[in-house]
Amino acid sequence: MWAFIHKLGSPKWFYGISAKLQPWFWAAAALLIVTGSLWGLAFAPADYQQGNSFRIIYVHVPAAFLAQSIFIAMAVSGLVFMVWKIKVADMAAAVMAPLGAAMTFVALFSGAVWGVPTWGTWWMWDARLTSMLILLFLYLGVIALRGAFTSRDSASRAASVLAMVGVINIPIIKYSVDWWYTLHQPASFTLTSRPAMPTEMWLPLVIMVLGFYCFFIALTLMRTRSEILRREANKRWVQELVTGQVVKVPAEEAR
Amino acid sequence: MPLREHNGGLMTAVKATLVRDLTLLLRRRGEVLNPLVFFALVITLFPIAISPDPELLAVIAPGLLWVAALLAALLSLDSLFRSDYDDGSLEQLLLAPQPLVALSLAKVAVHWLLTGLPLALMAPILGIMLALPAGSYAVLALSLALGTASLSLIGAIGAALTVGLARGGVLLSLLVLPLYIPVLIFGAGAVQAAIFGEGVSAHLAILGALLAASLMLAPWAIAASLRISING
Amino acid sequence: MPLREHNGGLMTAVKATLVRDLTLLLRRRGEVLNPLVFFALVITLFPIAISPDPELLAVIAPGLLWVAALLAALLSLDSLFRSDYDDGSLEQLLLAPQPLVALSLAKVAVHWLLTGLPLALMAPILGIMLALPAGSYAVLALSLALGTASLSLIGAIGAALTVGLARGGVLLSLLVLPLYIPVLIFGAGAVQAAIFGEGVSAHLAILGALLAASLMLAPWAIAASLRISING
Amino acid sequence: MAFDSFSEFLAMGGHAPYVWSAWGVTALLLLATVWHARAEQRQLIKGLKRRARRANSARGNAQ
Amino acid sequence: MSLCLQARQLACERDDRWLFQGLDLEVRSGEIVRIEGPNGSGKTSLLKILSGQLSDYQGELFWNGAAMNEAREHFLANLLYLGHAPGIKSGLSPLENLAWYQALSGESGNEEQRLEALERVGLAGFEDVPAGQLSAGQQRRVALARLTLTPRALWVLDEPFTAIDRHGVADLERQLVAHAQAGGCVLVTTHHELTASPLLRRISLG
Amino acid sequence: MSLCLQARQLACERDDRWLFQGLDLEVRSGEIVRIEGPNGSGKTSLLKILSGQLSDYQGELFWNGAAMNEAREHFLANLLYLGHAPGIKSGLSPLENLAWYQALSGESGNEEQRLEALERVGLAGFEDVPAGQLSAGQQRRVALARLTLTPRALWVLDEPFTAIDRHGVADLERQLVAHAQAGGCVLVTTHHELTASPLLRRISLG
Ligand code: HEM
Ligand SMILES: Nc1ncnc2c1ncn2[C@@H]1O[C@H](COP(=O)(O)OP(=O)(O)OP(=O)(O)O)[C@@H](O)[C@H]1O
Ligand SMILES: Nc1ncnc2c1ncn2[C@@H]1O[C@H](COP(=O)(O)OP(=O)(O)OP(=O)(O)O)[C@@H](O)[C@H]1O
Ligand SMILES: [Mg+2]
Ligand SMILES: [Mg+2]
Repeated sequence: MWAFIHKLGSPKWFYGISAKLQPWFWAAAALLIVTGSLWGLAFAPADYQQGNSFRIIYVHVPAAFLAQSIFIAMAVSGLVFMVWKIKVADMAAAVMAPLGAAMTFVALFSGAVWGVPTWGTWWMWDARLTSMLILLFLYLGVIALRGAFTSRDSASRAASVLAMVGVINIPIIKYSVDWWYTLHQPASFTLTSRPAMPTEMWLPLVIMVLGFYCFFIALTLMRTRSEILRREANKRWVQELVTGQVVKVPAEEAR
Repeated sequence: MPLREHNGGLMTAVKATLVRDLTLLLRRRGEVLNPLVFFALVITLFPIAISPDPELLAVIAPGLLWVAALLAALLSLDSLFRSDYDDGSLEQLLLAPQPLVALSLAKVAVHWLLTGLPLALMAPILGIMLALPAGSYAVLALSLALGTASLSLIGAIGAALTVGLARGGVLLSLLVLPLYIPVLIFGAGAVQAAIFGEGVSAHLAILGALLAASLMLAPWAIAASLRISING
Repeated sequence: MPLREHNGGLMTAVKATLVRDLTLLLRRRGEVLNPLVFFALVITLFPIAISPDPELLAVIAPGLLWVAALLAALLSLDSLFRSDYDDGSLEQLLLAPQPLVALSLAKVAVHWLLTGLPLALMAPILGIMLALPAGSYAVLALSLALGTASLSLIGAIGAALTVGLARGGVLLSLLVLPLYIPVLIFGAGAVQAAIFGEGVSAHLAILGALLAASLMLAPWAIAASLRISING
Repeated sequence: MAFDSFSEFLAMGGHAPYVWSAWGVTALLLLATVWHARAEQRQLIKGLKRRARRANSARGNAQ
Repeated sequence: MSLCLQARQLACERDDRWLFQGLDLEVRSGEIVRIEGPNGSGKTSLLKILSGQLSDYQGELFWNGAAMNEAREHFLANLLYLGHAPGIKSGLSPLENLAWYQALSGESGNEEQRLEALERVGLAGFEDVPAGQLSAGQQRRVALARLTLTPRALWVLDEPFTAIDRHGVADLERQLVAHAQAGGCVLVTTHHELTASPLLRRISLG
Repeated sequence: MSLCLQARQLACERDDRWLFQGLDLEVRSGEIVRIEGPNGSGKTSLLKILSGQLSDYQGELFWNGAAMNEAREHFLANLLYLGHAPGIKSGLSPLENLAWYQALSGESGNEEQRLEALERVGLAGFEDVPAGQLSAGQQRRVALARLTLTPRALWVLDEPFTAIDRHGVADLERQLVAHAQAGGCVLVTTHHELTASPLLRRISLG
């Protein structure tokens, strides 16, 4: 177990193994997203109430799921980094944050756009919308904090602490906002009370969600590899890797 | 020269830290008043910017009071550890043979005593100016007293994380404000419930629970963050 | 070694100061965004603390937006001269053979460019979230662009006066907020006038006049205040 | 197929601006992240190579 | 009981540049160890690592034979560190500053001790002036008063002579030697030339 | 044309204590004037008064015979002051810091001059590192690079040797002498003993 964790912690090992895993995830992501998009955009039936505007769900929901999952993944990476001093975990956390913020933005934007035909307004202070907005701020905070430090080690540890504090707070925030919203009840629409969807509507949704998760994993692997190169630039194995001409197949070099 | 054993004295150190921070703040008498005056000023901005209509003001008063108090508490946080960092005493605090958790808790306690508590005591007066309906004043003060304690604890994490950074002030708000939202909801909720004549005990109980949770977790996060900031 | 005559080069110095401050702020990319995020965060606090009801929000939106923008501009002011003071470059700025008035005006210009202007551009988006009635968005942005310039100039006087003091942040707000009130009245007034379909040009003209007056007087006050702060 | 013609598909039953802007922004952001990640990797490797060359030549000069 | 601070294979990297690598170091009772090196050679970084303020390094630290992680509390109870910044609050008087430092180490002490310590560093008459109104050298002297006030075995001093005048420097040097002779131990960086002493040992960086 | 800074009957009071009283002082081209005195004797205060940063004093100042008030602009055009704080922005690289100082004096200068000045103070290779990541001594060296980069007749230096290593101190001393020989003038406080030179003159405070 220990040996495995420390092997996992070695940037060199990770660089190698991720090179092998990465193509599979990219392929899966492309396949799933293209299938899901075609199906969702062109083949799934229109909603009997919302008509075709409902097709926004196929980007809105995957983005919203991913936005929340990435924050948890980031906090877990932070914990792993703080407890076991595994640097790769922090590198992954560092590259996850911008993607998480982007996904939160996508969820917010698609939701806002969707609101115009369905609710007649871009925005309302619904519980889920509000907590999503706060999630965006949490992401921005983590990114800003990491960028504000000049020392990389301090930046990593500070961002980890903030991600962990934030992840403890997310359920609390969600609970309070929900509670607050049920207290006020100003609007007549809610996201939660939707009739069950027919299969040909939710199947493409499941495919899109899976596709987004694969995309997230693939991108994180790729950018973590870049981050490894950046941080380990003066390690011998990186220099060998670069001067040897076989940068394209680094798996063998890395071993 | 014999080596010393680590021989306690925690209470001495905590007490001295409390006294020191209290002296420092009270010596510059004006500074204790600053958050209060800021609170009052922000509250006066709203009628000017929105409308002097007392009926409208009464509706929005609980929210305005809570937001303004929250901002006042937030702004005074930036200096919680900064001057200690600048003159090197934070370094010394970290190298003291005493648990950093206890010492930093003492500093936070002083902060609450000299900002949160006065804000809570002053809020009813400003409530009068905003035409806050009678009967909610006690709840306003109580909810603020409980709530600002959590705010000080949570905010101190942010202050500790940003103490080494040049332009900490605004970054601190960015880190801390999202975490303040639960406290704000239940705090403002308590006052609104009092106005509508509903029961406030549930709100206050949750505020108490939030405070208990912050008291358990925040000091560790503060200590860890201070260690990080000293690191470079 | 021959003595130098004082030989102009004012433009060089002003330009270099502009470039220097811009570089410093843009280098820490996050920091330029901080006031914006603070603005957005404060705006988020109000519906949570008051009520999510769009009709109520629409009524109070102009005031809330203006107060929040004003606070965001205010908070970022504290750092305007502080880091220069701490590392000794302010001393050097004062000893430069160039008029301090021009150099400090350059610093204020950078501050407006990187806080006031972005705030003005972002306000309409937040206006949407507060259900601000259509048709007032352009006026909102314009009034903020004009108004924040005055705010930066007036605020810089306060920043210069408090730069030598340890716990400047809150004191600064205290000095500056009362001076902000005219700008706030006409700024929020312009947006409200636009909502009610009244003419906005009078309001905007007064905002312009306030800006002209600040431009004429504030730089001298800033320079004098900096001299006083260095003297301590 | 939920649509009878391509133009109908584009019109999205009158919801075109909403559907396409939401999908468009999503697609744009996804593609931009991929593009950014690739550019980042290329640039890094190029920088590392340049650095290695510089180090090599420095070592060569020293000998 | 004698003290011993050991470092094995210490290495510290800053901005892709090794400040030092494979540094072995042993400091024992009765020694004055002077860390030497030109500007930017890593003296301050080394002292921060040894005193546990900088964690971004490689290698191991031992205190009296035990790994530093485990012995940290005992180590801190015997350490007195003075860094580039003197750690003096400008709003408090020298007396109040010292009272806090005494309490931090768990003793409440008494006023007389503190007055005496201030007198020893030549600050008699300035006991109640806010420290912010003292000159650069006087502020450092307040910090130096801790050397006599809160006795610790291991002194780690980063440029303690900064801003101190000629008499002060001579006094301080004598104090360092006396501390080492009494069985204490001093780790110091300074660009000022220390007078030779059999207790003095040098370690060069960079 | 030679320069001349005069002070007549200068007196400065701090906290009901006279730091100095009735001080007459004249500084001319070709001199190195060292202000001496123990900690807290008022050296920094004197330099601040002379350079026009502290206005809480009694007495009169003259620049080349004219009252300081009237000659202030010409005085500033010929003054280079380095205080306790080095005036270096930690977010900017040494090159950028120097560029600003050059522009402040009204010249745009060029990159080569700046690179050369940095090399002279031993910072070759650190031109593009953010100054905040430099060591204490290296940061001061950036400030000292201004001495060659923006030539001024009158140098007012408050403890310029702080944090500078042995080689750096020797270099700087040579530079002071060369400046005086070239007809410039140096006003300096330091606790470090300057090597004797016919150009050196001492003024004792306290
Ligand atoms: C800015 C506006 C919006 C935001 C921030 C937002 C946010 C979210 C979030 C966070 C989720 C995931 C919930 C979960 O984790 O279970 C979600 C799901 C969903 N949203 Fe939105 N939403 C917005 C607007 C809309 C609109 C206008 C509609 C359509 C009327 C809509 C329909 C849905 C549906 C159907 C789901 C999936 C249902 C579920 O999983 O419970 N959303 N949204
Ligand atoms: N801001 C201030 N307010 C009040 N008194 C001050 C202030 N600054 C200095 N003093 C007083 O003036 C005296 C002289 O201070 P100054 O800094 O000029 O001394 P110095 O000769 O430069 O000493 P050092 O060698 O320590 O640098 C000090 O004793 C101090 O008490
Ligand atoms: N916070 C930091 N981040 C990155 N690099 C740093 C940091 N602090 C110092 N360094 C680098 O480490 C090197 C050594 O710095 P250090 O302060 O240990 O030197 P020093 O030997 O104490 O020098 P001095 O004699 O000038 O005090 C410097 O060259 C600097 O570039
Ligand atoms: Mg050092
Ligand atoms: Mg001095």
